[in-house]
Amino acid sequence: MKNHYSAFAVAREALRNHTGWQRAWRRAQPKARYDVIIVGAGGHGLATAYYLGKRFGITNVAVLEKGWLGGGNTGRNTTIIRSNYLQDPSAAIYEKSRSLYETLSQDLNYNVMFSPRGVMMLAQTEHEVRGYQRTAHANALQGVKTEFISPRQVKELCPIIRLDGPRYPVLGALWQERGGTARHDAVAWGYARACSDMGMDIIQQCEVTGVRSEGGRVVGVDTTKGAIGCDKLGIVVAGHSGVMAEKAGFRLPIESVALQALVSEPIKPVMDVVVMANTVHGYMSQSDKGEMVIGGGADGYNNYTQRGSFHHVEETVRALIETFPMLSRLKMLRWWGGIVDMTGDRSPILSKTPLEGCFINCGWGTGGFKAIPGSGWGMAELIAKGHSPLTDAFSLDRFREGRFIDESVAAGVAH
Amino acid sequence: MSIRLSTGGRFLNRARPVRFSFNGQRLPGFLGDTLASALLANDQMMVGRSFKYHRARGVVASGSEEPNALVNLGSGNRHEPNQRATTTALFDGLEATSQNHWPSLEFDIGVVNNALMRFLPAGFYYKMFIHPRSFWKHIYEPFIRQSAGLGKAPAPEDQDPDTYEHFYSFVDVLVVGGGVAGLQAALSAAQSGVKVMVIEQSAHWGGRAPVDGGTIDGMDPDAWVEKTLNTLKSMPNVTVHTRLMGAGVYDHGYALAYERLSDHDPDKGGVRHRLWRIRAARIIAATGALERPLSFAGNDLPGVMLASAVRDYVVNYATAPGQSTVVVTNNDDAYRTAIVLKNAGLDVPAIIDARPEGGGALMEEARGLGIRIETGRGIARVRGLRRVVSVQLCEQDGDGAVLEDIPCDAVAMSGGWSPVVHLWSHCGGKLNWNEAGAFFAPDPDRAPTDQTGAPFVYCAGNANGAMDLKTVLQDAVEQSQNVIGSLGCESGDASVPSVAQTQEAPLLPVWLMPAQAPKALRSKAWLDYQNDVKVSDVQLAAQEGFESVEHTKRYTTLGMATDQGKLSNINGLATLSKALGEDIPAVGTTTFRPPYTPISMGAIAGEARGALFQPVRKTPLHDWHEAHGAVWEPVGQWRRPYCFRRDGESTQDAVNREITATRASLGLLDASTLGKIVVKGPDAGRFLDMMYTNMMSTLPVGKCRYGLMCSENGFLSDDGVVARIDDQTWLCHTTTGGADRIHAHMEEWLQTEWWEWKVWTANLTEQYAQIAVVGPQARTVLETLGGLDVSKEALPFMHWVDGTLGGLPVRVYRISFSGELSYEIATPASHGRALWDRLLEAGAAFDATPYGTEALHVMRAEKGFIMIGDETDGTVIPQDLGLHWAISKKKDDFLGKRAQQRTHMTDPDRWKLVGLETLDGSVLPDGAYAVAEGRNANGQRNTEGRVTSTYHSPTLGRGIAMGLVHRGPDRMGEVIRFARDDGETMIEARIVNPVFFDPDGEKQNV
Amino acid sequence: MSEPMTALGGAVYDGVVTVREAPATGMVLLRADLSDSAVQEAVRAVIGLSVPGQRGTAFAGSTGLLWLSPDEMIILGSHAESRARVAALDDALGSAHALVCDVSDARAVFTLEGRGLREILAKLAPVDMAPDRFAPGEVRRTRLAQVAAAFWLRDEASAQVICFRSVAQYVFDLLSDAADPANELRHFPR
Amino acid sequence: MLILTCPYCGVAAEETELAPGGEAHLTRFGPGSDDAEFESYLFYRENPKGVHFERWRHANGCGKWFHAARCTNTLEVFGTYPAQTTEPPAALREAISAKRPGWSWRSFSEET
Repeated sequence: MKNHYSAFAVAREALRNHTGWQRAWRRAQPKARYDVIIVGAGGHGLATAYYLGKRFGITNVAVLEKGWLGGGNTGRNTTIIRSNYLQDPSAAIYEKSRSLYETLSQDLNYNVMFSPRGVMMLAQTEHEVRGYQRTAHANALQGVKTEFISPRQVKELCPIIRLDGPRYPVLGALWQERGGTARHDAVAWGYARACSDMGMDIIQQCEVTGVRSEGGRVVGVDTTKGAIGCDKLGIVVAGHSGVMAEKAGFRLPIESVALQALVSEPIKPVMDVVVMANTVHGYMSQSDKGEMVIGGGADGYNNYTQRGSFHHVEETVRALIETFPMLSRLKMLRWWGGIVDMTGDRSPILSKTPLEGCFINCGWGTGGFKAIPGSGWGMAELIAKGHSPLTDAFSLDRFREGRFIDESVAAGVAH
Repeated sequence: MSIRLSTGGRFLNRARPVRFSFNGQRLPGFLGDTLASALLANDQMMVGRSFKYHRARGVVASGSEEPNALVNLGSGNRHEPNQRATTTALFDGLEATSQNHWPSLEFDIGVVNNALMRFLPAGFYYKMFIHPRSFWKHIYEPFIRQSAGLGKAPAPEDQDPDTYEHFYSFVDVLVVGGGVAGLQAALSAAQSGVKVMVIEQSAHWGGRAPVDGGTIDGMDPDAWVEKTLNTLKSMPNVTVHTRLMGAGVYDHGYALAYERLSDHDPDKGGVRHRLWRIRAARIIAATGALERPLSFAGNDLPGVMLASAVRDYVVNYATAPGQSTVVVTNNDDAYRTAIVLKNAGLDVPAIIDARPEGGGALMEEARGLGIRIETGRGIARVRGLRRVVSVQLCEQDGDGAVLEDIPCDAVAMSGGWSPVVHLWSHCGGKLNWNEAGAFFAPDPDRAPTDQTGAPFVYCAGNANGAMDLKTVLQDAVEQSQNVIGSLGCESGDASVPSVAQTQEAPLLPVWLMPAQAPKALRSKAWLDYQNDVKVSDVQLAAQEGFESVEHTKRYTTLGMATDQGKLSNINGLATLSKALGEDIPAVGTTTFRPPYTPISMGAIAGEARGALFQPVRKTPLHDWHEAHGAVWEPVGQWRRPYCFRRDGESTQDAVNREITATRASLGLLDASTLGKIVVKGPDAGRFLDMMYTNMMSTLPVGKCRYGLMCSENGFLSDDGVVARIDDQTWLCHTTTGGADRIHAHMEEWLQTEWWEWKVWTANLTEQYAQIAVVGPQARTVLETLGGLDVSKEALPFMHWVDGTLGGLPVRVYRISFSGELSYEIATPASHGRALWDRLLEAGAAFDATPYGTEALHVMRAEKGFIMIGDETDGTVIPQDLGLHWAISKKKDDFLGKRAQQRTHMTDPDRWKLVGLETLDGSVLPDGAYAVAEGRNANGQRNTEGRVTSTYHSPTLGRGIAMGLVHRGPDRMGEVIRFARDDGETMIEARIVNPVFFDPDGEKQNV
Repeated sequence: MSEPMTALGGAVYDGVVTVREAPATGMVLLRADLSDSAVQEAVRAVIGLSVPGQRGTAFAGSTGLLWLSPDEMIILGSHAESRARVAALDDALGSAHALVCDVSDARAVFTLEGRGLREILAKLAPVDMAPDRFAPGEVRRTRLAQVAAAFWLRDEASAQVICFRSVAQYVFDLLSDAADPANELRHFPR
Repeated sequence: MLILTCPYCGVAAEETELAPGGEAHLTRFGPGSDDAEFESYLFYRENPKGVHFERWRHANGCGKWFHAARCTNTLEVFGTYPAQTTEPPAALREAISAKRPGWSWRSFSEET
């Protein structure tokens, strides 16, 4: 039995030099077959496995990871959590996700440091004002608690903002009080620990090299650790979905591009909210370590290098300095890139596939972290029951029918 | 105690004493000092507090790898946190304060964390603070954030008074690093004639060589460096720069370099930092190596420093960190420090060498100076509270049993050297583990490659794993020759300078001291000084299954401090690999991310601040608007007047006045921002029939037609009036935002799909100023200007004519977006202001009233005209807006036609455009949704429509709105309910015809 | 007829170089296949200059040709004559597939005078301004900071920069800022 | 930060002068095409980890659209060529075969 985590446990272990701590997740070797195999031990994959066990009692599950768990975009994003989306299907899955984050630390007995410090999206043009007022109206009917606030309220919530920028004065903001951030690695580690505890196998350094099917139905996968059989297969490999889909014999309407982020050197707390400024394409929050965590732009061309182009960083930084003048004398500590899947309408795909028994979860673009619990919740239901109200609208066939879920209509980016 | 020596100091200008302050205390120093050397010279051993346990921290290094000596620099709007004292040049009046403590550096409450250290191991916060739920956000997190965070933020209201700029540079070979390797590499490369740029991050050339001794071509290194530098400076194909750091390497030979022009002299004037964007065919990274600490208990006490740093402070800054310094090492190089100290008249109680047989010639030299040498020994622990008191000697192979207590006030440690491979790694270069030297070095077979697939980064000297002077210079020449060869140039002089140096005995990898150190010692042996990561933390991570180096790094925060693990990465990696029982290369290394050391955000933004943040696009009438109370609205990068406020007027008053005046008599609108694209050619008609949903090829010369453009995905993307100029020429008006987008869209289709078609386009948007003359008196005022017959007969509705008005060349379009009698007059931009002035003059009699975008919007809404961006949002097709009349049935193809045939687009249940009238006459809230019965499968309220435009109409004295409603046109007269943003309060509105005003168009057709 | 107004009324900044907004300049845009001999003939006949090659320019007094792309060229001349020039070119081009427009008012023109002009441009444009890489006679379309622009050197001490009229102030401010004597690099040999 | 040479004006343009335009050599499907063809034309893009053919516009330059053959995994550029063509030039395909034996993209491959 694994350790139960608590202040008491830490104190107890301290007294015996922490010799009693066990592995957070078992070291596992693949079995011959599983009921469900999830490819990809990122947040979405692990959450899917977790809710398969928690909600549907399916625990004969393996999560296969080519590298190390949580090593993809889960560990590379800017950890923003919000659900103030315009379209009903988006609001539904992101709000489900946000509400699961509220109690995730307790559910997993692992402190994921969900910090509902509030997220504000600045309106800096008349068009944005109208867009966010529309979103606020939509959210009210979707059960998502948001409000459109005045510049004065913006300044009270975030004193370091400059309201009267020469170009884009702050005209108001869409405010979600219960949005915030969480510790990204902890989300992956917490789910992994809980999955392992349910008897699931998390197998790292295990790359899937092929998908086995018989009569149009998936029967297993080939991996660098041998062939493994399964009844159902879930592909959850952001950044490499296209490559995996090809192995499974179907195509996806996605392209992979590099998205960048950066952090400043740590400073004492100056900002207790998350601010997104879509007109100038910048967003920022302050981590518990004190770093200003900044999201940059995505390249417009296909790229698998995890290295973006510098000019996106430049554009983001100059925009943020205009909104937060104090940034000018801070120093950038580190910047990095991740590979994200972009779909035709910039909304995700959670869907059955042409291969029976094979399900796909991809296309989260720049906004995947916030959706991890909700995505896992819905994906698990989709795999277990064949459909889920949370995922139905995100099916693959929407592109053929022209039934898009377009979030850009209210305001720019979808981080 | 640490002191300033009376003689020596390569960098000091003793003729230039300066005063500076640290935590309010005024202290002396010299020009040439760094803040770190000056603090040490004033016996300021403790300079800060660590991140997690708030332990006392002193200077440990002498360069950019320094993890401890970070200070708040400057004050007021020039305040800057986290400045590295070791790379901060001293200047007169410098103000610094230490960081991360309260209330003071000496007495810091946060130090309780230190007492609780055993309760706060790696990752403790993942295991605690879970209950009660609300406590994380409100109690635990604020405490953790407050105790973390290092430096003090600049004041929020302060604008940075300094300026920054960028510079583009293109070279054949960029040499990063001005040590002997870099200089030699540059010299051999330059002799082949290629363009070479040499950049050095510090203010001094030569790197370590002048401190470490030996001779080059019979000269001491200083002399050789000066000679070589002079040669380089004399070559026309070479530029050399100091205070310019290679920050990052990107794809296709792009390098970022960070120049600090005035940090060392704030009153110098000019830009503070300059960011260089360098395109280099090849990059030679001669970035040297960094010394590693040794992991023994108490190695984080102030006074415990890198051996090379101690040497630097004595030789370069005539500053002795201690009177009595114990040297501890696993290699020969540290002996140089002992020798330097001894020769400077300082005491060296012992050299503790972990190697059973000790070292070579350098050891003999030290012994010759009478220094006690203990081989096969180590340090069990360093004693002292805030500074070193003594070290406890033990067997390196033992468990730390103390053999002897050796009093001293400083410890110089050396665990060997690691090449600086950051620039090599930034763009994908891979590394090999070097057993003999115990370090990672570049793997030439897995180099970063450029756009041609060729390797473009080469490392030379220490950075390439060449660790002694002789091989450094050999490697520099060799790599330089490789670079020249790869560029296909004649290699010049390949001779290597002759070197005399002392031979060194091999190093012995030592990752823990003593080797069998028990937990009590391991939990006091620091790996990461700033983030407080200890050997025991990494071992705990391994025990808990964090086996990947990335996992361990993130779980323990090893190497994630502001030094990015320059001192801790290899030691941490080795500790992890031992804990896992695997080889170091098997465990791997973490990726290096740019920048090499932190660079200012100001430098990244460059000139783009204030007025230059973004371009503001101005029409030829901008200045007039500015002078007449324009309330600006940003539309893209344009500024358009939202309205013109007169004294005492509210914005709403002004809008109402402008509308009323226009409808009553005469209004003037600056429409210059509207896109104007000319399309000409034998295939132009055919082309426009593809671009627009309606038929443009049949438009008669002299006439205008309103047209719609859709994306290939079917959605309405732009609209505007098209005029047929002549047989082969059309002029297409677009929305303000559409001009550049639509022109690019047209060119895209012409160039990439229909390149056989004979069509030319030109974007003439800025050639013309365009003014809308609107209202019952519009015709009269034009007649007053004279020169053109604008009568109903001569210029009917939806026609255009060329001519002159008031002597100005014009093209007049009789079109209306307001429902009034209206003319849009285009004149060359250089005459725009003149035309505007004449219209105002002639219109004075009719109360000519300039109006802005809001009046424009209200008037078009009163007429039920749609507005791109209001009625459309990228998800709306023309059919939704009842614009079937503008969609040709005759054409078998146009962009978007196929898309509009998809099932969801033809679905009769789509929301469609209608007018909306609140029952109480109030104005519907912008963006409100109409609520239907019930909830969907996700528990969300069902909706049946939404408001797209909503205004108060001064003309009708009530609220009017347009909206998209489920089967709207079939439900005329029906009352539906819109929710306010509380989701509960409802507003009732009747579905009506969207044309609220003058439905028969009597006003515009006069 | 009124006097044509330029965007900035002839603004001037004296720094490392002198930045000056040029008086109203005539510009005629020609879109046609520049390799078509009929087109080349028409241009030679009306303008008296041969169509320059890729990124080339041709000048005779105040008249000049700027190669902008294989099917796009700008003809510089006096502002007053540009409309007449459009008509003349249209005639000369006859049935050739071409578009000729007066764009004299669509752009702003700046001159840079002084030996430091290469480094001024190198601060704003991603272009190798080294003398052996960019010589007088070549016209370069690129961006200056955040806007599209084009420039060419008349000689080592004078350059001309054109940009769209609406961003004239921005470009003037950029050039002036870059020409601040306090920020001189002397990067290029003079 | 890519550099691509514009085949029209000959400038080795850095990325900030260029605008990316997605997959090259698409066949347009208009009215008359079936749902699958049209969906594929609009949304199903090649997304290879390796050799890719794509469109770029020299936006801050001569304004011309051109094509580039590029490796999405190393960012190596095999060549650029004018947009007025429906398939990659044979010479370029051979050059790619020399550097990436066994490459394939849509119907094109080392053999073709």
